[in-house]
Amino acid sequence: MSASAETILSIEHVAVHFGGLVAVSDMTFDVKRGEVVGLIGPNGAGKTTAFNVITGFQRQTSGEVLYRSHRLTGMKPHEIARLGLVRTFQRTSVFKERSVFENVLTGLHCSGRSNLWDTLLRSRREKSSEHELADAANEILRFIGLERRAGEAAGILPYGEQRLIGVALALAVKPTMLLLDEPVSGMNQAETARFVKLLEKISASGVTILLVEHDMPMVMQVCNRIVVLNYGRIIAEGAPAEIQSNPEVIRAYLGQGKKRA
Amino acid sequence: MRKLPGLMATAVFLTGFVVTGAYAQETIKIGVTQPLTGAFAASGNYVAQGAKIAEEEINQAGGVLGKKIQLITEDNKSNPTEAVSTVEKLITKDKVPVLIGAWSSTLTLAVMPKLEEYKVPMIVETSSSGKITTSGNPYIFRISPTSAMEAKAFQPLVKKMGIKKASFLYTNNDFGIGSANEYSNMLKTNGATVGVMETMDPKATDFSAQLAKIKASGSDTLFVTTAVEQLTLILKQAKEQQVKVRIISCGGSNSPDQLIEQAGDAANGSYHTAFFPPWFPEVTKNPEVSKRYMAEWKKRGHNVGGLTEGFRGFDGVYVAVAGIKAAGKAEPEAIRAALWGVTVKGIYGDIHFNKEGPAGKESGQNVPVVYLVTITNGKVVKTSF
Amino acid sequence: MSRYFGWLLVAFLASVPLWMHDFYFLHVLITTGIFIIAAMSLNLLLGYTGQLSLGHVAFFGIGAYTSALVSLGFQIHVLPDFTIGLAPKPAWFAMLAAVAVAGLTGYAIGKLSFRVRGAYFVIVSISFAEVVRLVAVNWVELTQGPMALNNIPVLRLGAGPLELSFLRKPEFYLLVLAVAVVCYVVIARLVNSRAGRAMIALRENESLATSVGIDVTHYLVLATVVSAAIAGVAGALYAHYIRIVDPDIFLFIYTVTMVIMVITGGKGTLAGPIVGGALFGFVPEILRAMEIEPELQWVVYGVLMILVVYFLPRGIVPAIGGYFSGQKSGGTAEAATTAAEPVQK
Amino acid sequence: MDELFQHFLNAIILGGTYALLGIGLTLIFGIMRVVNFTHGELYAFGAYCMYALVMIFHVNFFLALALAMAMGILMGAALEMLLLNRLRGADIDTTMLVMIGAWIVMQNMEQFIWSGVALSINSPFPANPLVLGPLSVSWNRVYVFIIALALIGATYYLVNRTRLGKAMRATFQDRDTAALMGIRIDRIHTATFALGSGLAAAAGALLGPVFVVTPTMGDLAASKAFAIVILGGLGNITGATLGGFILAFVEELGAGYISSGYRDAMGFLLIILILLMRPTGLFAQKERIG
Repeated sequence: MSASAETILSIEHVAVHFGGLVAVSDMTFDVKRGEVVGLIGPNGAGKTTAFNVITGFQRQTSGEVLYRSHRLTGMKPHEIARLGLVRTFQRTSVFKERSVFENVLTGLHCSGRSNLWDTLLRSRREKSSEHELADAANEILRFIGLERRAGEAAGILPYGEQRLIGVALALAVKPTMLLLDEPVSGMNQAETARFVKLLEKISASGVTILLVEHDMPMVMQVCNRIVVLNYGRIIAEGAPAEIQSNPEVIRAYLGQGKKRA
Repeated sequence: MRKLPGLMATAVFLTGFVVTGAYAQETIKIGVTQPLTGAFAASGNYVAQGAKIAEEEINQAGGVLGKKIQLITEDNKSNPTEAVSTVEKLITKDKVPVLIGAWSSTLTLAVMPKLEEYKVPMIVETSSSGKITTSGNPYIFRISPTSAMEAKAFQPLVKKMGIKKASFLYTNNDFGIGSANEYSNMLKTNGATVGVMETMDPKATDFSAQLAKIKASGSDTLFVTTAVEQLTLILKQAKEQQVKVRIISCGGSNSPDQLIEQAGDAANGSYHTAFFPPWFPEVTKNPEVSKRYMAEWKKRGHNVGGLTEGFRGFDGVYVAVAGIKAAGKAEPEAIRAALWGVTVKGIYGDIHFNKEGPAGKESGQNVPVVYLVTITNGKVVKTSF
Repeated sequence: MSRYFGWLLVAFLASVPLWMHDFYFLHVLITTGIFIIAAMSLNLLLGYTGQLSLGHVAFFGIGAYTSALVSLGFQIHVLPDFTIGLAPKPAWFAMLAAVAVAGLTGYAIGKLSFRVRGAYFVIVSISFAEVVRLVAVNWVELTQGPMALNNIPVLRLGAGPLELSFLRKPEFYLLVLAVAVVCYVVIARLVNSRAGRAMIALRENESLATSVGIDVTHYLVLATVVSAAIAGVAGALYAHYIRIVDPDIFLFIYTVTMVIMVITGGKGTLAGPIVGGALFGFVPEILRAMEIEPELQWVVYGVLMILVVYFLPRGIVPAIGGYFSGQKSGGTAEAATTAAEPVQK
Repeated sequence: MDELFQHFLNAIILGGTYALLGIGLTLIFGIMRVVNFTHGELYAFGAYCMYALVMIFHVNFFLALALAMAMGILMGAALEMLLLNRLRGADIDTTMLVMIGAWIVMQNMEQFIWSGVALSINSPFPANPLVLGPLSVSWNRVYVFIIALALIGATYYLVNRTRLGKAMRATFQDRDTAALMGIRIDRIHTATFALGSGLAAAAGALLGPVFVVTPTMGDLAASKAFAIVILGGLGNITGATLGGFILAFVEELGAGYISSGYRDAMGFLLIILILLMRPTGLFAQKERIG
């Protein structure tokens, strides 16, 4: 994480208004390649809105989002995902009626090489492509530690494992940067610990990570930088140690930060 | 496992047929396909009721060829596909040698290819589209008049009634369009001009827009072609919008009785073509037949408004039976051949068939009498000029 | 496993004309078959992409009209003094044209109407069908309006002594069966492919699907095109079997029939439309045979619909064991065992 | 010129009834997310009730209207409790299928009971129209228009000013929260469906005497209602009201100056255009995505 590392994502003066209310106001921060950045703040601070803007699910009112020198404004979510900027969702988000294996296969969509005619004519390309995808899916499942669940319907798995499938889906897109929205919420200690390991493994594989999380110990443990949002604006930014001792952050979390943005 | 449902359905289906198959063999079957449900249900049921009357009369008189006749009436649901299915069933299941049907021209046109395929003749009792007898189907024998005939019959009245400029309001189906075209051409050749030609959906209930347009066109006469329900509304709404034109309804399925009852005041002064005038049966070609039919109809408590529809089925059955009798056997080809020879004293007049359509594949077409009646203070009267 | 059942069923069905000489029965099989094909096409949209199209009959009708018009030929005024016309073409060519035109319409409609979803899409699709019907009614010069296009030629293949004519029921029945099998295979391959996974993904969770890079609209349009093309084939078969086409072909009740077939059989399953189709193809015939009042036949029909929804909400096929469903995880077992290097390194 | 004014007058009169047809349907969709295919049959039901009351039991014409509406409400409540209540949470096409089934059953029961023959209801209004210079309109139509507006107004009041209305709107906004707030969702649903049905029946009872009563009369009414609802935006009462008038004007002028053959297509063409430009309908408030 040397300071010289290139900036991969930069949020520039982004603001989001829903009619009257301000969800995010003038947000500006960068993420450098290889970093693990935490985006924290009390409920309704605008964290998820920020995610939605970055990944194209929500159009910002003003400001710019740049990802590896691409202007993301106006791009569709699937186009952004194809740039390698991939997100997970807050609530458990899997294709419930499909097997875990199929979930990951679906995630591998963009890696497929076959077109409609290959499919209809069962061409050689179709078969080889499908086989590659199957292999890749198994690799990811093993990487995530769900290979034993491959055949089961995703919807019936325990909560924690469904969150893992969410991550597996994201990994399947071969991301260069991962946006995790409260990945460990609702996980127990053991699950969280396991997830932290996984996170480190992913980070080690060269994927940049931006995560929104309420579980402070976890955030402090995995992040090398933290951005604090309150009432839609950034109130602090820095290394975990600094953030923990930042009076304004403490006030915000104690719910005294009454001053309106 | 996967073919099970199919097989089950098949089984039930076949047993289903055992039910119908279990008929007495000593009857001669006549197939009737009519719209008993859906848009044309009202008329279709009247025709079926008329046919039933004829069936029982004939059987009381000892039937034909020493056998009783048996009508097998199928509901074509006012829907062409269903019409085809009914004919398929009547011919291949019930093995009827002759058919009666199928009310509207679309339904009749739909079943015509099947008649050719199985070589079974059909008596067409209502349909008015010229196409039916001109498209070269030798199994068609139509007793109802075409729109063209009706228009032709009307010809002398154009001058007598002093029609200068006429507008048209008609349903955008075969019945309405066919009639409007024939009448408008007829009028043009008789020195009258045509104002506006307005169409309406057969289901429509509000004609304010069309009527406003017709009013503005300054026509003296309005020809309307549709079923009685819409005619009722048009008479009412024309009065409401003060469209002061002479309204003449064409197509002969307009039941003036129902108009008087439902349009009341608004019906006064309107003219209607009719193929059977139950108000003065004495003028028909065979008054005794007409009166007999009417008496029985009333005895059964059928809706009087339906008299002008029911007779079609009544005549249809008599013609079919005459064909069977002349053929000497209940076989389709024989009946088809024999039908060319028959003359039936019916309510449509003395029914016999002239050749129409391409040589070698002619269809049979009867030339019935067309009447024009008018409603004056709640009564139907003969128009006399 | 289920595949063998499938071919067994096909073999059995193909044998029907040999032992069943009841033409009316064949007629019912043919019309049912045609509607099963239409239902299969609807299932691709409703079952796999989760979009309920209540205007599906429009594609069916467009197929029928195209096939009829191309095989009959036509002449229309584009401008008062400029006409374009088409000389009659052979029926097989007309049927291919029908597929193409229906497919293109599907493309246009898909592009336009998938800006809306759910109930809005439902109503757009109804409106679309209604507009098409009214055009068919009013554009008399082309469609003959309500006077209908009749004397539609019979489908003939080959020529001279080896000409194969599809006038008689057994031949036409086999034709319908063949087409049905082809359409089934096309759909089966599609839904079990990468494209199919994308379709199912957007049915199950649209935003999750986009988040993994799936272009949702693209696959909705693709599904609509294929679906419309297949519906078009069904329509073309209808045109050359009934041999008359009139605006009533756009009746809402036909769409309803297709939807019932799909949902009762089990939407999103390959066998569903076939089972549902077989059931609701025969129900009216059984009722007819029972000789109860026509209105009451309809009443029974409606009640049956309601009961099926209550007692088999997910459809018959899933109820009798979902393992014929197109989304079976068949590949998983053996694929999961094949070893390979981890990607993330 | 007179023709144009007559078209306008017709459109306004027609618009009132269209709006009445629309709001019932939009209410049910908005709050219950049910595409109610029985709407047209409830319209027919109202008309048949009116016929039975006025022509058979000789009940006072105006009293009969109230009774017909009441019967519509009961019918609606019955339908909801019998068919929809246990289907809550089911996806939209399942409920739709059930409603289509109910539609088929009701329509054919009507034909079975009353036969396909059209029936007409005598109204106490003078047969001679109300004449305004070159324009004219039947008294019966004027009466229908006034009552329609009154009913629409009443519905507004009920939805916006009463506790029931508040609960309805809460359910419309967010059913889960509403449930948490202790609102009995199933009660609200029954009430909503009953109300919507009552309005449809009232429309039928009002228009029965103007038109004729047939088993298939509901189909056209339903298709108009759908057009109106989508024009106004699903679940938007104001939208449906305006949509009713817009549809009436488009039809009337379209038929008058373009082609009467396409009269009934106008509405649907309009829908397609509007949805392409503004997918949530003319008057719908923009919805949030994501």
